[in-house]
Amino acid sequence: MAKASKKPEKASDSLASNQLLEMYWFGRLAREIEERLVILFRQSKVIGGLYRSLGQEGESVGTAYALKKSDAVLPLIRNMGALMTMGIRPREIFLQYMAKGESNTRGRDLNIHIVHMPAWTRDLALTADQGRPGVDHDEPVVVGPISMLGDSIPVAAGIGMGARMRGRDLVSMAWIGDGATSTGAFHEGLNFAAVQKAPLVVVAEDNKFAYSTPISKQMAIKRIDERAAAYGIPHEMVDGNDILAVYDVAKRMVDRARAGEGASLIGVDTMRMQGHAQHDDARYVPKTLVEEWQKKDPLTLFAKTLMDRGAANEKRITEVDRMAKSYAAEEADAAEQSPMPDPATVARGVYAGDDYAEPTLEFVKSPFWEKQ
Amino acid sequence: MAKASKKPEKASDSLASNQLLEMYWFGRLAREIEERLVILFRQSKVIGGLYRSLGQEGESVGTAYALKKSDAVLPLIRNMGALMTMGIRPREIFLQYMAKGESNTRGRDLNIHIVHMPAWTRDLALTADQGRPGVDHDEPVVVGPISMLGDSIPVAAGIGMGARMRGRDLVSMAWIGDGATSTGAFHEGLNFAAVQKAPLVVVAEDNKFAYSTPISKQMAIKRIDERAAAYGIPHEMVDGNDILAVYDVAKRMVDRARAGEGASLIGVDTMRMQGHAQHDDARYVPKTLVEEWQKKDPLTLFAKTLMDRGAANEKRITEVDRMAKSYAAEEADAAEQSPMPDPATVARGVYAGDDYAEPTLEFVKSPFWEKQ
Amino acid sequence: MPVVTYLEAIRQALFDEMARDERVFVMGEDIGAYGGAFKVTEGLIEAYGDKRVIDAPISEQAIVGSAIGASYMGMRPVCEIQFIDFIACCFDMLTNFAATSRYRNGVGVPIVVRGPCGGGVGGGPFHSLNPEAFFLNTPGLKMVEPSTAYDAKGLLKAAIRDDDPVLYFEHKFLYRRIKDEVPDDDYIVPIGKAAVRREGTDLSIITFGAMVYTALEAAGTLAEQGVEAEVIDLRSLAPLDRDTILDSVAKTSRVLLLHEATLTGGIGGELAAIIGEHAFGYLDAPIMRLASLDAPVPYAPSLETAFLPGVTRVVEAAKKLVQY
Amino acid sequence: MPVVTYLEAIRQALFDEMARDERVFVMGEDIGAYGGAFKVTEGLIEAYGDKRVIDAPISEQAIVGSAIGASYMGMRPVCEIQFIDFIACCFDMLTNFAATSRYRNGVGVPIVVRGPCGGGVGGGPFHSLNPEAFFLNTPGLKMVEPSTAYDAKGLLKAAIRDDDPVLYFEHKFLYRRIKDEVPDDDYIVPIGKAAVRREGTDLSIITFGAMVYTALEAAGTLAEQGVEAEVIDLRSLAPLDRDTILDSVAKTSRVLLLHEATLTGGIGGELAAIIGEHAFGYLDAPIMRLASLDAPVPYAPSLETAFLPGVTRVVEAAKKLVQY
Ligand SMILES: Cc1ncc(C[n+]2csc(CCOP(=O)(O)OP(=O)(O)O)c2C)c(N)n1
Ligand SMILES: Cc1ncc(C[n+]2csc(CCOP(=O)(O)OP(=O)(O)O)c2C)c(N)n1
Ligand SMILES: [Mg+2]
Ligand SMILES: [Mg+2]
Repeated sequence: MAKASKKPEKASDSLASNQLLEMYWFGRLAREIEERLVILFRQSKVIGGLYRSLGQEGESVGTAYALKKSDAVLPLIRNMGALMTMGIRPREIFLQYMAKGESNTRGRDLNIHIVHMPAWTRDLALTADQGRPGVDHDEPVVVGPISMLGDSIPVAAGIGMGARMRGRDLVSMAWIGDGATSTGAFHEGLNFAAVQKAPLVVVAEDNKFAYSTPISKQMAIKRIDERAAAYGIPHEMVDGNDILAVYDVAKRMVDRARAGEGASLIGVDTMRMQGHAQHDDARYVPKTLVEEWQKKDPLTLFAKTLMDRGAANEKRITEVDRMAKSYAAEEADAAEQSPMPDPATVARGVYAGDDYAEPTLEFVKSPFWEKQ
Repeated sequence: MAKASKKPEKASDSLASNQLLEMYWFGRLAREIEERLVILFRQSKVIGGLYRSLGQEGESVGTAYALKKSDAVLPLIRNMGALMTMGIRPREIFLQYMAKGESNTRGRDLNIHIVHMPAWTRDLALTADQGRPGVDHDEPVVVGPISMLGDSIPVAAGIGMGARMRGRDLVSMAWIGDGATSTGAFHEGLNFAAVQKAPLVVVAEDNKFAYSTPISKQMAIKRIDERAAAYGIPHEMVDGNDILAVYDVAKRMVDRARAGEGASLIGVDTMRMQGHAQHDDARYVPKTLVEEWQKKDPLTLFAKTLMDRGAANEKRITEVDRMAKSYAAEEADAAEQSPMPDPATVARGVYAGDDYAEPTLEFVKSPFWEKQ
Repeated sequence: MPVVTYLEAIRQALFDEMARDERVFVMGEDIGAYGGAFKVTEGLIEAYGDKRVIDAPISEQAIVGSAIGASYMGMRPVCEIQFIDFIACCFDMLTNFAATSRYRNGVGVPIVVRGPCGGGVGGGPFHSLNPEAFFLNTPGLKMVEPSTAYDAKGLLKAAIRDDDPVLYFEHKFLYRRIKDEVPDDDYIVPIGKAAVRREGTDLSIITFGAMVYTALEAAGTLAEQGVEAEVIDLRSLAPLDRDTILDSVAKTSRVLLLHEATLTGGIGGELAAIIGEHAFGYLDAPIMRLASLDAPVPYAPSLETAFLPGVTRVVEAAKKLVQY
Repeated sequence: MPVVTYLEAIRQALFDEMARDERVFVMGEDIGAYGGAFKVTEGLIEAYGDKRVIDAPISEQAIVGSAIGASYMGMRPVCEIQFIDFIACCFDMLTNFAATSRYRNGVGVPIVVRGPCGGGVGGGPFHSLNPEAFFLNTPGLKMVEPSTAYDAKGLLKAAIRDDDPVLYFEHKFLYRRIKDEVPDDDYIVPIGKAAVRREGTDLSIITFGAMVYTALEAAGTLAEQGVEAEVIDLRSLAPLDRDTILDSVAKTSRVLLLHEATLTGGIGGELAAIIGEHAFGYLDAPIMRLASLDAPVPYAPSLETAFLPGVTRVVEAAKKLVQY
């Protein structure tokens, strides 16, 4: 075989400057939101624990950016970047973390259980005879997760299958930690998705730990993407802190899902840069490992890429950083003003017919967004 | 690399004639027991459904024969051959199928849920300070399964781990159908066994169907042994109807488990030669598939091997067949005489302290058995 | 009106609802070409194709989990659990994901999970379960169990049209033993309404499922001895029909709670609590419970008969009650 | 006697039993070097090594399933479920495999499955559960829930030595809030025995877990108003201590059942049924139940407070009861 004379084309090569900047914005915004949450946490304004995605923002953005805005996502506790990428408004995050009555779960669900169902899903549910709805809605489905790890995978498969049955052009993307791949639900869900050729992309995050448990006590494989070898679906491993590399793999997987070629899994190699949550000092993590990964901060690396590609200069990046910080602060402040849920509503809405409050629907576009 | 000048040594090459004959006996006995069960079933003497292993006797015998008699087995509904190989007395099978009071489950558990715990397991359970028991008991552990498929895998892993903690030389072997590998319990159990390097061998039986569901609707992999690729353990595929080939793979896997090298999985390629159970006419099975596999009957093939290897001539084989048939008949007749369980006992023995009846313990050796 | 079996009535409901609403689809093990272990889905795949009749791997968590996902996309999945005992394998998915979604998110989960329950057919410990009490302490779920063919059809249609997750238990003992008049025309039996199967003045036997027939037989025997038992068929286990229950107690002042699941922790407790709190003034005797013995369901017919609450025990209990 | 926290008492029981019996080992997520999410197993791995303190993958089915297997080999496994809510993920393994083994086979399953239950700490719908009613209808299981440090230690030791599977629920609200005298010497609190926490003559408040303190506080308030409430701490939920319960009812003739799990389908039903059937003649008022509202456990403190049965509601209910 003759050697290939030119490098294979990468999807990321054709990303425009505003798109690159937008990706950076999503990642930076995710980080700034979490920084703000830390402050609120210290002020005891966050209800419950605070789980951060520090150091993992890159993979969240890179994977989600491969989706259309009308696709479905099932994020877990370290996917703030994906939430930003899909257009969740920071205010909703802060409302939710402070268990406010105006949050989409109306203060009922755990802080990180962000949900956002666009109006069209409600239409689907309500109208029996409406025929197939169009596909021109530019609003993603953000499924509210539950704490039981792994359960989101069968649900994600069903989202893909259900959307296909409804004739919608939709890909479903679910993130899952290394630890959560050990659950039975993960296995059953991904196997079923594989057999059904569901339009599903699973992103399995090897961030070296599940709470305190190192990956070596979680699985005897070395590459997390091999979890997918049991299902006969494509799987690839990628450097999770290289946003464009992540995007390239994700784009391939998303495109094939959209083309009806079925489910796949992306293994990302990354690192959880703090403890499991704020209460965890991560004593069990070897110092050298943290130091090694500190050099690979996804946002720092991506800023450099932006400059190398001439998408932004240092000044512009500093500006964006500042924008993100102040946007996060504003949104947090606004959220703080929101009232706590009314105790009188506590037992309402358990069953249909008693839905006293529709969630607020509000997706946002990035300041770098142009019809692409 | 120079080509290997001689064939690799196979464990089966050193099996003595009486051992080969013994293996044949176990397989034939399994079949004859089931033939007898069909008669009893038609006479409405079997309680519930009748699930047969017709055509799969070979893999059951070949795998179980690689164990020591003191090892542990977790058979499912198509492992009559394994039960015979481990020394379960046919009478116990018949007692159980007819839900007799003298069966080891005292008529309480489903007909195919054969259990047999030797006295030493009871000693282990009862005496706190006895120190480590010896390993010279020549009695296997036969774990009574439950119907929920997959659940036996975590239990099998725990058997291996527990025995190791007790300082016992024990390998645990569990059989599982293609369909049952889709369960969450299978995944969780085998993953944990892999991480723990438990002395476990899982035999995954691709018999082409799970009830009516073809394997193509069960999994998107082509080779069932790839289920194990997600766990980082050795796995091999073998022709399940070639008893000695099965034995060879099993011996390797059992030996490495015993040597502390951990869990593994054997995929067997075989065929369920009747419906899921007697009520199922298997209309959904393509005729050609059945015809193809009819030519590969494991017992017929093995009889030929016996003759080729000079372990037996045709006359001897016919004699053994007759022995098996009449032994099965005698044991069935004896079991029929046994009384049904006493209704007065129905609510007893749910908790400790009310164990009104110890199971009867009675392992048997094959007529071809010599201290090997 | 045509007379059909309980099983056929369930099948009709599936056919009808799939015809009525293209969002309805069914999923489960061996439900396609094979028509299901009990043939409840027979013919469905021929009529609606394998996109709406999905043979699933042996993965109860995946079946229910993917149904939840599909329902989020506006579908109306009906999941078959081959034997309801295996619902234990997706207990988490049902109680944690499906049951709480609306409360947490305002996003309903209109799925139905159905399967054969109950004993009396030599099914042994893992093919005879009556699991209602497992789910009774989880707000957000509904549960029904029909005893007649009419109700089997009407309740399944109601369950499919319901906007919340409904567990639909069909008693396998009744599948082919029970036959009654079932309209071809569309109708539903509303969830949450009990039925009075026999009127009486001396005591109320409150029950459901196959035990309705045990109760009716016992009531017949009792009538010969001058005792008039009212028999209430709950049909809906969550929510319970308090009005019908309390009205009956107000009338008879004596209550026998009868269920096939084992006694301790069974649904009888909930009924006893409701009646004890809200009809205390009417009670002339202790509320009695009769149920299967506190043990796994045994396999041998001799044992199972002793295990289940049979007619004789119902008659005895009723007589004790009226003599109190 | 040393005064230790509820949490420390649990830790001591684990240390002691592992020292006492080499067959005891512990298994769970993050229980080794990290010492468990709540630090209950802190120091265990240093003392007993990683062969007896096993960090497991996120696999509740594997944890409980392998514990069953190890118990068959004579071991005495103690499984930690990081939050008891996740016990839903191994519901099948517990109810079908562990609970039935002895009955089916004569082979006992001496395992303990323990974990933090309960609300009041802002844990939301999946970190606040009280799952006792899920398991109450499964013969073969035992269940305990201590309310004091003394009982926490004594019941865990009893559970580990028990020859049957025991679910041990530890209320996370009590972990560091409750302290009392706990002997260093070996002792057990037998499974199946309730405790009278306060004597009274006017009504019996029957409860357990963190609600014992709610009941005691309410009893204090009631006493100021001239109402003497007896407070029964069940401690053992399966089996229930009928004698202590019925003795108290015989004395007070009025019953308030109080639990933290939601009302419908909760353990209060079983208690109401037992009392309603066996102490009917003693009752001067309807048996009342008080419990959390029928909804998932909400996250926001304002909601959770409204959701849980607090002291005010107990006092009100008690007064209604004595005025009946
Ligand atoms: C079924 C289940 N068991 C246990 C837990 C408790 N738990 C919450 S997060 C966590 C660790 C998750 O690790 P991983 O999946 O690797 O994700 P990461 O936190 O590293 O992103 C555990 C054990 C849970 N949420 N669900
Ligand atoms: C968890 C669970 N779901 C469903 C069933 C019902 N069931 C019993 S046997 C069977 C098919 C098993 O197929 P496979 O595992 O391939 O084994 P085979 O019968 O082919 O040997 C099914 C679906 C079950 N026993 N357990
Ligand atoms: Mg991780
Ligand atoms: Mg099979």
